[in-house]
Amino acid sequence: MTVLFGIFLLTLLVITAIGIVRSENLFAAVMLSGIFSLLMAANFFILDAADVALTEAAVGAGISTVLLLGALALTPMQERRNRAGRWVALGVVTLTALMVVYATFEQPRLGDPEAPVHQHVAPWYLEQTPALVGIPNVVTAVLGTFRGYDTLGEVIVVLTAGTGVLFLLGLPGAIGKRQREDLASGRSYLGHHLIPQVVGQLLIPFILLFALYVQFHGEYGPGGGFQAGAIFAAGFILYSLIAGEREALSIISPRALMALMAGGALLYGGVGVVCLLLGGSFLDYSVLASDPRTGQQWGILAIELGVGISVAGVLLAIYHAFAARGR
Amino acid sequence: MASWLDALSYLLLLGGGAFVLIGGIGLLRMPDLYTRMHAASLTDTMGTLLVLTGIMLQAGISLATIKLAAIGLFLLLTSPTATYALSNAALMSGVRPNAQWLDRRPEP
Amino acid sequence: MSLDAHLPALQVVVPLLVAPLLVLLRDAGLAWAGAFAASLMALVLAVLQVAQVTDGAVLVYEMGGWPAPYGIELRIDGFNALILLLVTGASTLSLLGGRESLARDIDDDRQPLFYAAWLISLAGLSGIAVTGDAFNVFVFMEISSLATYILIAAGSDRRALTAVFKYLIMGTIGATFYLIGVGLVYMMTGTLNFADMEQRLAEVADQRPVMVAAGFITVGLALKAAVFPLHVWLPNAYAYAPHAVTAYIAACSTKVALYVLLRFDFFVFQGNLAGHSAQFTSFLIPLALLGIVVGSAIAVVQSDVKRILAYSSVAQIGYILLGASFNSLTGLTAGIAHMFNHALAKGALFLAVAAIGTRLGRLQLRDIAGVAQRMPWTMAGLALAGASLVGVPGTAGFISKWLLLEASMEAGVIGIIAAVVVVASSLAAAVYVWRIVERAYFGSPGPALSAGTAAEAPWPLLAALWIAGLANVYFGLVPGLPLELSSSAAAELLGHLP
Amino acid sequence: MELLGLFNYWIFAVLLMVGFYAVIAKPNMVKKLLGLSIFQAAVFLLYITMDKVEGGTAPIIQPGAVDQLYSNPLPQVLILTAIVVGISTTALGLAIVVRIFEAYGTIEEDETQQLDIEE
Amino acid sequence: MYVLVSIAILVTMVLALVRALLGPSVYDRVLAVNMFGTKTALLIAVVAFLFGRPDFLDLALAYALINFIGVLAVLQFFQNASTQSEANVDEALDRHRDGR
Repeated sequence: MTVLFGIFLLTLLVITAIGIVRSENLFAAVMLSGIFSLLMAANFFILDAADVALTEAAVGAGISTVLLLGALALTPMQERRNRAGRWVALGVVTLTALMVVYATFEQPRLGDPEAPVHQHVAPWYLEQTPALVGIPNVVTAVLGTFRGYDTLGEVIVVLTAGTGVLFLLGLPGAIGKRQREDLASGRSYLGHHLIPQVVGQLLIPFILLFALYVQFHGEYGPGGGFQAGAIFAAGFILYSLIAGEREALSIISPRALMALMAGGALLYGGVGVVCLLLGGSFLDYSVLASDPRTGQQWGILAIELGVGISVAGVLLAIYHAFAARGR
Repeated sequence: MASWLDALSYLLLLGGGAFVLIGGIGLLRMPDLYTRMHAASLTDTMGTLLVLTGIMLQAGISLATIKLAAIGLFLLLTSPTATYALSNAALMSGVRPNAQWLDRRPEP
Repeated sequence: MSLDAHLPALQVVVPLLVAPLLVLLRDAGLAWAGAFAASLMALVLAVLQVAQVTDGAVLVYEMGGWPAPYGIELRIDGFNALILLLVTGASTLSLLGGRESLARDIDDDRQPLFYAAWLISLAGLSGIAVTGDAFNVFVFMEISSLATYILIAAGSDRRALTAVFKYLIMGTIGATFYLIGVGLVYMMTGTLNFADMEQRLAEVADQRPVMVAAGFITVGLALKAAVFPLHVWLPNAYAYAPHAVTAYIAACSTKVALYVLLRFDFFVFQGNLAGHSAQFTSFLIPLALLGIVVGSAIAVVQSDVKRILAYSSVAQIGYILLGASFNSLTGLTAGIAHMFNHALAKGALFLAVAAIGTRLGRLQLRDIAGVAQRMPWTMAGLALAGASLVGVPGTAGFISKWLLLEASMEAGVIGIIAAVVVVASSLAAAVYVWRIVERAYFGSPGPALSAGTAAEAPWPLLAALWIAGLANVYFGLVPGLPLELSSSAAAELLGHLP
Repeated sequence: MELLGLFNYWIFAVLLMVGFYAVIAKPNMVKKLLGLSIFQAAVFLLYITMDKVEGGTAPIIQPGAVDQLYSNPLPQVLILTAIVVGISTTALGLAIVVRIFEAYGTIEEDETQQLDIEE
Repeated sequence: MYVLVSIAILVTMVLALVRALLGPSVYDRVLAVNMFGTKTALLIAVVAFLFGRPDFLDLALAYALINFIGVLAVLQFFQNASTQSEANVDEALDRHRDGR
């Protein structure tokens, strides 16, 4: 049954992707990419990757569509028709795809428990996590401690993106010549409408609450710092959509956003350095408490918090950089 | 007791599925934006409500039910809002309802 | 554990954690100082590690205390240490020399962000160099790439933006190809650790997914390394980046991608895929040769100094690849030594260009006519580094080119063609370097120069230039260290052949 | 049914093709970025396909469940990281596109090249 | 029974996708995306029970909460963009007329 669902959803995915590429109206393409993300999340869910699905949901619904729209508001919306060089491109692309298809015939089938992927490292994680780390969500365990160094890298990638967008576009009140006061004051388009206002303001506390739940429930269920940070940012994006840029930037000032960006990464790195000073390796949380398992749990909690803070700060800062550019 | 609950939940699920499907067909087949919006809002409210209630009856009293209720509540809040904002924006930007049959009515 | 044992981790962690601090700063000067201090410290750490691995020792560090392959392992041998030295050295010298020109090109309030991005790219490149985990390479590759995009986009010309967009697209394609390759290898082996992969791959060797993975990884990394014909992003990116940034990335960023390419191909694939070494050779030698020929030829006819040197880089990447594709000890030693020597020469050249750019603001050949009268020290440094690029005896460039010729001679018919190409392209290098030098020394000063107030470059820039320039001479006369490291690296790589 | 087990990989190939085509054939920069994200999404699908185990469930250990099969946590972790990298790249790319539009007045790559040549 | 409902939802998703592809106006696409979002949330809720892992309802909850931010963002940015430049308004109207 699930296989059939999967095949159905994947086929829709391909149709959507072709639709994105073919549509000459960029706005329509962005809308279709929203659908693409929804389908992707549904597929991840069917393939038993709940954490990844939640990430895709948080990023796709809350962040990436909004960023694309923000950029589109600053650039032309219609793609110019151009057919030069499409046969060459089609050739290169077909070659690549044929190479991949050629490889597939000796690949393990979907869901094959004998596949090499399920033999070597993965069972060790599944078996040892309860004993070594003691949290139910193995994904969080691998993410937080076994491959915690990768996750530190992930936070730095996010921080770099934030740094880059602020460097390129500026952020009124912090980077660039514009001040917060230069932003068009007052109500935005949506601000003139009572129903979105009321419903939005009603929802924001729930979104933030849900973000906190995802943040701290990540050890027991799907979730974790990144997802929580993205949902948190989505909540504040909703606020600035209904209340206006300037008002939103006076709730969390631009400088505070930058402090969040850097602070999360520093918290993460700081935990690593503390481990190092206490005599373990970098990011070896087991030295944080007398019982290694408790130490691991504390460490994961702390670094997930760092991830959440940094991601929320960066995504919000990026959003404001785009949104404030147009006003 | 369990059997009639089951029966009720199946009925709700079936009804929900039907509403969802009918709304979907409406979204595709209706002649203009506003009628399509009407069809879509049907799936978003009635369909959602029925399906979620159907599942809730299956889940019994548990954390899942609370979550389902929350999902239902939020969906019921957000999708009409979105539809409202959308239709308002469409009307503002000059999209007129395609009400040809209205024009054909005799003048009062 | 003593702090000594943590060196591999600190190498990455120091710049990685200073960078967020810089984001918080408001003062441009302070940000520069912080970046410079962190970079200098990274250089010191690299030197300490070089000292530990010269005798063939391997430093291993388990991140988080988890043993490989379950955790991520850092491994440092001669090859990594050489790359580390190169990356940190290039960063430190470019920061030292670039302060003034960067301060002029970039608004004050943006400079902290810029220097943060600089340190992040340094951390990213060092991170690639120290890790022993295939996926970790991807993460740090993206860190360094994203940060490098920011650095290039800081160029004052609007063409920097289109150049960086092209780089972003091609770089991301490269990284994604790499990710596909790693995914396929992981699918067949169940592990991500290089050493572990090598062992487990033996069981599934010669299956199609592994072969396709080898293809994807090679192409992806070749894109990142700007191997001909995938170099199209490079010339504009180098030409329109801020001068100090050009000096930095030209010296090290493509080399790090080449390093991963060699490490992956030799460690993971060579021993396990039948005929892979032959394919590697037959695939890469033509590309390397074409790259050398085309790069040199285009460099000769360019009229912008930075573009001349950028196309020359395309040719030099060809040299490195050529050495590696001979699959022999001499060849690999030559290739790896050339990574180091070319970084020295190109870094020094771009520092000299930075000096001229800082004073003149324009870098067309006609603009620099007669500039040697105003900036004698700068031009002397440029000429010295240029000599090393050409391969004049007594400079570092000569050593690796000589080794390369030796390796070609060992390689039979194809080697003779290669030798001819290398010699011809060295002549071409002599031509384009001479065009710059001749114009600067003997050209009559144009109106811009005579009217302007061009004077000798600021002293930190001169100092950086001359440190790099003299290093060219030092390692040309006493080539012990780089040769020792590169021959141990070559032996290590070849040791993984069947 | 045997071949059906490969369907996911083929979809991966097709998505790869579609995204890659948009990246190299379309001159519009926003379209290129959209193509790039399809291209990356295809790779996510490849990894997540690997992690599925027949009869398994998401790797969150259920108390009391004995002999429960779990899907592989490692590819999920890798893809979490890769998704983050993807959105970061897209955001940075969009910022560059906005700046390009401000500097050139167009976001079609061939037109910017034309403007560069004329300069 | 869950299967039946999920099939109904899947079919509806196809219909919404077709609407999103056809357009013709911007608003039709937004409408289709919004509906697609709610249907995804619903599908995930149903499938979570089909799999017997009701703790994954979090995912549906996430969609229920943040899906409509996208729609509001469309209106916000699009409406702002159209007040800024007349061309965009004309463009949208033209497209709509063409679609008729």
